[in-house]
Amino acid sequence: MAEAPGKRTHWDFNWRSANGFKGGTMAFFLETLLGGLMAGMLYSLVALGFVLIFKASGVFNFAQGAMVLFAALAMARFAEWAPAWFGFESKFLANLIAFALAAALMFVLAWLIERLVLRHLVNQEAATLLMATLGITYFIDGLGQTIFGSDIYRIDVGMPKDPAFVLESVFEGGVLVNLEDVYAACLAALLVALLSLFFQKTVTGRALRAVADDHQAAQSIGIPLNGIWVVVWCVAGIVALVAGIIWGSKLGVQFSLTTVALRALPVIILGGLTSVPGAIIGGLIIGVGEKLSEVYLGPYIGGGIEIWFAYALALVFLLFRPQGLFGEKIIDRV
Amino acid sequence: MKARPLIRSTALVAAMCGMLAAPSAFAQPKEQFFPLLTFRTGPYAPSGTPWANGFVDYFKLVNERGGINGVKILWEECETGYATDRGVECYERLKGKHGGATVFQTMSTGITFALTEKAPQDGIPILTPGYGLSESADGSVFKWSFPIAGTHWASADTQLQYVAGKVGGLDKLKGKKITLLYHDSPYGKEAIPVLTKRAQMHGFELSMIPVPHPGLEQKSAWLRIRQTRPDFVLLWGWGVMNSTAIKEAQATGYPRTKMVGVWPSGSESDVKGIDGAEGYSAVLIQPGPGAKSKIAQEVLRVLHANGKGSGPKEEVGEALYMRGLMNAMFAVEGVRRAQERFGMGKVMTPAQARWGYENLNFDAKKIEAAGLEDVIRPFATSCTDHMGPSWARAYKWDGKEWQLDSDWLKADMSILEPMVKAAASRYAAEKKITARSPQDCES
Amino acid sequence: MSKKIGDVILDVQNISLRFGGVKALTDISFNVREREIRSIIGPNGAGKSSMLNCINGVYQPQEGSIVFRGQTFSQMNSRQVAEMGIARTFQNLALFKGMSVVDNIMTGRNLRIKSNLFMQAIRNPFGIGGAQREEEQHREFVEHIIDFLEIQAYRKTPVGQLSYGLQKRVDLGRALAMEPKVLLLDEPMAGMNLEEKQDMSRFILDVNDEFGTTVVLIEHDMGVVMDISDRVVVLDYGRKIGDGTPEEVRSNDEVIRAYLGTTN
Amino acid sequence: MIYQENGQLKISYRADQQIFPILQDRWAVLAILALAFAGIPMLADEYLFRAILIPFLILSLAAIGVNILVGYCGQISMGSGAFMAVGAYMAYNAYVRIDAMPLIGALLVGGASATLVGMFFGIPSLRVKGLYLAVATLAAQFFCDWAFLRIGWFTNNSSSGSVSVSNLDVLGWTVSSPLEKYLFCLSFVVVFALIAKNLVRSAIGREWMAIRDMDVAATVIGIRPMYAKLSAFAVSSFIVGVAGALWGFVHLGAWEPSAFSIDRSFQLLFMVIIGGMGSIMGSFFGAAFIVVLPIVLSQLVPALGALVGLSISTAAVSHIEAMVFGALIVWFLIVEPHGLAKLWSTGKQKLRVWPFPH
Repeated sequence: MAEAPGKRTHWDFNWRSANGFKGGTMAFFLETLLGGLMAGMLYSLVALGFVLIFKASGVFNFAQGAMVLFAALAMARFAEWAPAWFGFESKFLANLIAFALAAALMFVLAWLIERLVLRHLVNQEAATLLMATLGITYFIDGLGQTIFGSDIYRIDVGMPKDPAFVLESVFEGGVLVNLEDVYAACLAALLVALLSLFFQKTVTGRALRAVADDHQAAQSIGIPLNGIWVVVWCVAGIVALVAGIIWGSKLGVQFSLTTVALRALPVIILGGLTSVPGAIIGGLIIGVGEKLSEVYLGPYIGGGIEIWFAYALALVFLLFRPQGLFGEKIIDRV
Repeated sequence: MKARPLIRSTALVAAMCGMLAAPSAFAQPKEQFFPLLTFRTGPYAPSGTPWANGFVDYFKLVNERGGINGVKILWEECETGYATDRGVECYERLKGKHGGATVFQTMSTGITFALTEKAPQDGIPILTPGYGLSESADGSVFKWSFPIAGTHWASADTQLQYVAGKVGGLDKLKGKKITLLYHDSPYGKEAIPVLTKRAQMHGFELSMIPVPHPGLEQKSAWLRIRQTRPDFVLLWGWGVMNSTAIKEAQATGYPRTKMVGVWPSGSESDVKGIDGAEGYSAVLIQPGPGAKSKIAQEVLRVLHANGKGSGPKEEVGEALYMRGLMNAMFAVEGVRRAQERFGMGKVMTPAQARWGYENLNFDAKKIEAAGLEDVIRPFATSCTDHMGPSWARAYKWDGKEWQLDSDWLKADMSILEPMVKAAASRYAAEKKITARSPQDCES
Repeated sequence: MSKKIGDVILDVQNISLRFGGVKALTDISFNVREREIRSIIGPNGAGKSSMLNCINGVYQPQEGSIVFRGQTFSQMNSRQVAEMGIARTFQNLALFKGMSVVDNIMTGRNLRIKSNLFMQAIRNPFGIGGAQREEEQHREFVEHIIDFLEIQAYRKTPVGQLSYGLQKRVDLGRALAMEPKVLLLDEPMAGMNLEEKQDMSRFILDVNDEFGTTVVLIEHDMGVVMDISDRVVVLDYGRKIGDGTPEEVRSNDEVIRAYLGTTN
Repeated sequence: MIYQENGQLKISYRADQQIFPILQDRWAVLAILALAFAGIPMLADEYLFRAILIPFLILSLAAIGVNILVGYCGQISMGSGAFMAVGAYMAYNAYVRIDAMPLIGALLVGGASATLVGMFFGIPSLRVKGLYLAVATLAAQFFCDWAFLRIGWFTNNSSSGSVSVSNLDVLGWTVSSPLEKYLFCLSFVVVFALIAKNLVRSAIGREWMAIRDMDVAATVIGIRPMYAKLSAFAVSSFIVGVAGALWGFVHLGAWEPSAFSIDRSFQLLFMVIIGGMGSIMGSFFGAAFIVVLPIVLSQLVPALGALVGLSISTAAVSHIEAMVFGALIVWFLIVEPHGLAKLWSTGKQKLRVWPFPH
């Protein structure tokens, strides 16, 4: 059977005591909150991809979602093919090789995008750049599915699928924790931490920050802009790969994965296009906000509200702080 | 100037367009043309691909068997990506090709809606076996629409009968909590009227949770399910929404044995490779999966063994593959029936084929002749009833394949019929259509 | 000088402006009389443009008030300012670069256009609705400005393609199209060669002379300032350090110190 | 020497302020109109009408609307699909619920409703700019998607949430054949294109462009950003709303919210940028490009495959189509970021000075 007998007891117990066990609402609130935080962490990760590229090259990269799909497809399919190619059985090894290959592929993609697209669009208007990345989206979508197929593929990196129950001493039946989400959130947090280190401590990272602050000044002290762009797109590619693995493992890898990018957009208007902490905090706020709204508000107005609610939340926020959570205040100079 | 290369390539594109104008394939006499609106790409590709392959394989098989009384089948695919406007374009593109389309199968609820009115103007029947507009079962209003063998309403009804069977009868449903988790689209919403009516009749508590397209985001939905703790979850998903639902159910600890799907949420691609899918069941309008069926074996023997199969071998016999096969079969059998009246071995016009679809009488003998006796039950359509009896069976996923889990279930027409009549007459009033006269039935 | 300088038309009283912790202007007061040419000078970053921005309503000062023709405002609203007849040119070019010269100057007439959106929508050569007629009348006025500024040859050219000096003229033209009572000019001669400067000075003097327009001028070229100004205000680090006729200012110790950076 | 304005002396401002000041342009436009109203009806077949010309016309109209907002007023909107949806659904409600509501009346009600919704979602533009605004307009998209799915009133409580319209009737003229539908759409497009052109060359158009090019300077000369931006949202949404109503009523006949999904919004934005921001003419170019290109590609790729003896599966065709489409867009943005309209005017300019290159 799929669910272990012990787990089922939890469910049955919870179910039996559904009407009026003490602390039930509180426990459920905690579950919702946790769920929101976990989802939010993943939004942060995708938003981070947006912010990195925007900071370094002023490009609002709509292709981020397509990159997530492409990376996840590569990961899933290489893990499937690798054992046959190299003649081994180990799943771990297969995943490792797949990760390396997918990462390499993302590097190549980043390099090609810089070479073939960005380089030729320097100093264009924001809208033009945005459209270019939409063009890239179409291209990557088509390319990914041509190479890797358009079925649903699985990524199995050994994340636990069954839930756990905590705080059973406090609440009857405990609080359900989605272990896969916890792993995913930890992974995301780890990547975010690594990236912060990279930006703070390495030479490349410092160069990146210099470029983000002022393109011309950075160029004038000898930082090669084109090289930096490649690096940033590579980093965004890795972020996409990790996001793709997490999502792919949770939901399966399929064309629809491109839509995750849309889920991360409210995060960046909330957090500010240029702020890394903004992306992280914004992600958590949006994650929690949309889950709470859907669960507690949704049933009264028909449900399915979380997508626009996230945008509405970000919008209301924006009306009070047009520059986002951590964005810098803009003063018009004339 | 920068403009120059652009102008040059514009000229190139124009030249290529000119090339297109020449017919890309040429029609031969004595060929019955069946256009195919497929979706092998986009968010629903995992469902669309086996469906389309089954479809094409059946046509190939009929041609291998010598055609429809000697008339060979010609088909052409047009990719819609499950998008309505592309579907409309495909329809326009294909309807006049190769001497005219015999019948269209939309393969999408949205495209069905768009074509339900267009097709009659063009005099082309629309075949939607198992899906389509539920009210189009009323042939007296929908002259050109044929939801043969079942609609989503019939699906919902048989699904609920199966659930009732699990608790020991429809009367035992009283006081139970049932949650409908549905794809937020016309398809998913089709379940609501029937279930609402059944809920009133049997006194169970029905709650409905929509999942927005494409269906990846279900965390809140499952939190709500955890909150309300229903006895059963009816899954009306499509494409990637199904596997996501099953995964979320596992992550929430909801027993999969209490989740029941319908045919769009009961294919191999929804459950294969998911550890937690074991125990999930789905009520499938006939046919169900049938890897061991005679017809599947024939496909493997006649087509795949000779390298003529459309998809991978493993796909033959999967639920959606069989559905494609069967949909193609309906298309073919209508023409065969029409030939009985309008001339054996002749190419049927769409209007003649329409008569065929309206007067299908697929009895045990014919089923056996088609080699389908282990897959479907006899059925017949009529002037007023374009659906015929809707038979379904439940299948349970055992981790490797679908296992039969119920007897034949038949949609209860005493419940559906008044609903169909009411909806159809509302449609007729809106569109100012007068119901067909008995004479019209003879045409 | 033969022109008649009138009463105070614009009176700036104790204006202070801060951005966060940065003090851009501190307690600035000065007045402008009708028909005079009043210059504001000072080193870079002295707050000259900020001062104009306060008058224009682009910035909102935290303290102080501005009196225009007897009406007192603690904050200005750009629209209101424009309606009252204060026009403005910009230090860094602020033309509408996607539009032609004519259209740029026509925007200066926008406040006077009476046709509403619907009348403009049905604009037609047959005189129905009146939008076309109105458009022609304003076009005629704009053509006079174009003649005056001697830019006839460029009327249909997108302003982005013009030379810097010509763009400055278009900027002036746009302000003139508003038929202003007070014209605020923010470094109209910056970056120009001698010849262009002479032309621009001539335009400013002509405007002042012929239409009686009051001019408030920010300029770095001391020669020009001393030549054409009636009175001069000197700002330094957001404070006023001098005010008076060119001669008075020229001999003001504090001003000399600010400009030369030494004690004399 | 054919395309020259030599000798065409303008003696009045009226003559100089015509939409097409050059004589040859006026003739060309007349010729195009004649072709569209008389020539094409004789030449085109049903497929051309229904699959290409009608969608092209309706999407051109929508693109004009979007261009007013994005191209002329500089407010990037990714919610145009939503405004189309509002137009379609409200027109439907007006048509179905109000007895004796004339078709054109219903379409205009759709446009008017879209105006209100557009202005509401335009409010953030007063506070935020550029990409932030672009993302904010997505709120309109997702909210409308949701509202039309969830709120039964909009669909006249149709159980499936899909609505359909038939018996299109204008003062006794039944719009049913493809040709009639084409002419009906064409008339709408011509009228609205004229209105749009009038607006953008009048005072309001200058206000929009002023806000787009330099909003601070615009404020200083007395242009109220609120009025300019909201009026752009209003006019734009009205046109987009009418286009949406036409898309539902005339092109699809029956539709569901997914007909106006975010993909539609992106498509419209593509049309505007490929066609040329701030150009009414460009909207037509863009719409033609975006409507025709995928169809051509989907037929061209198999044909090319057949040439070299390959049979390409429909899935592969579709993927290749997406790739070529994406690549073409990127390539196009690189070669001519100002769009087809710019290319057009460059060509005209060359023709004007021909045979002397400078």
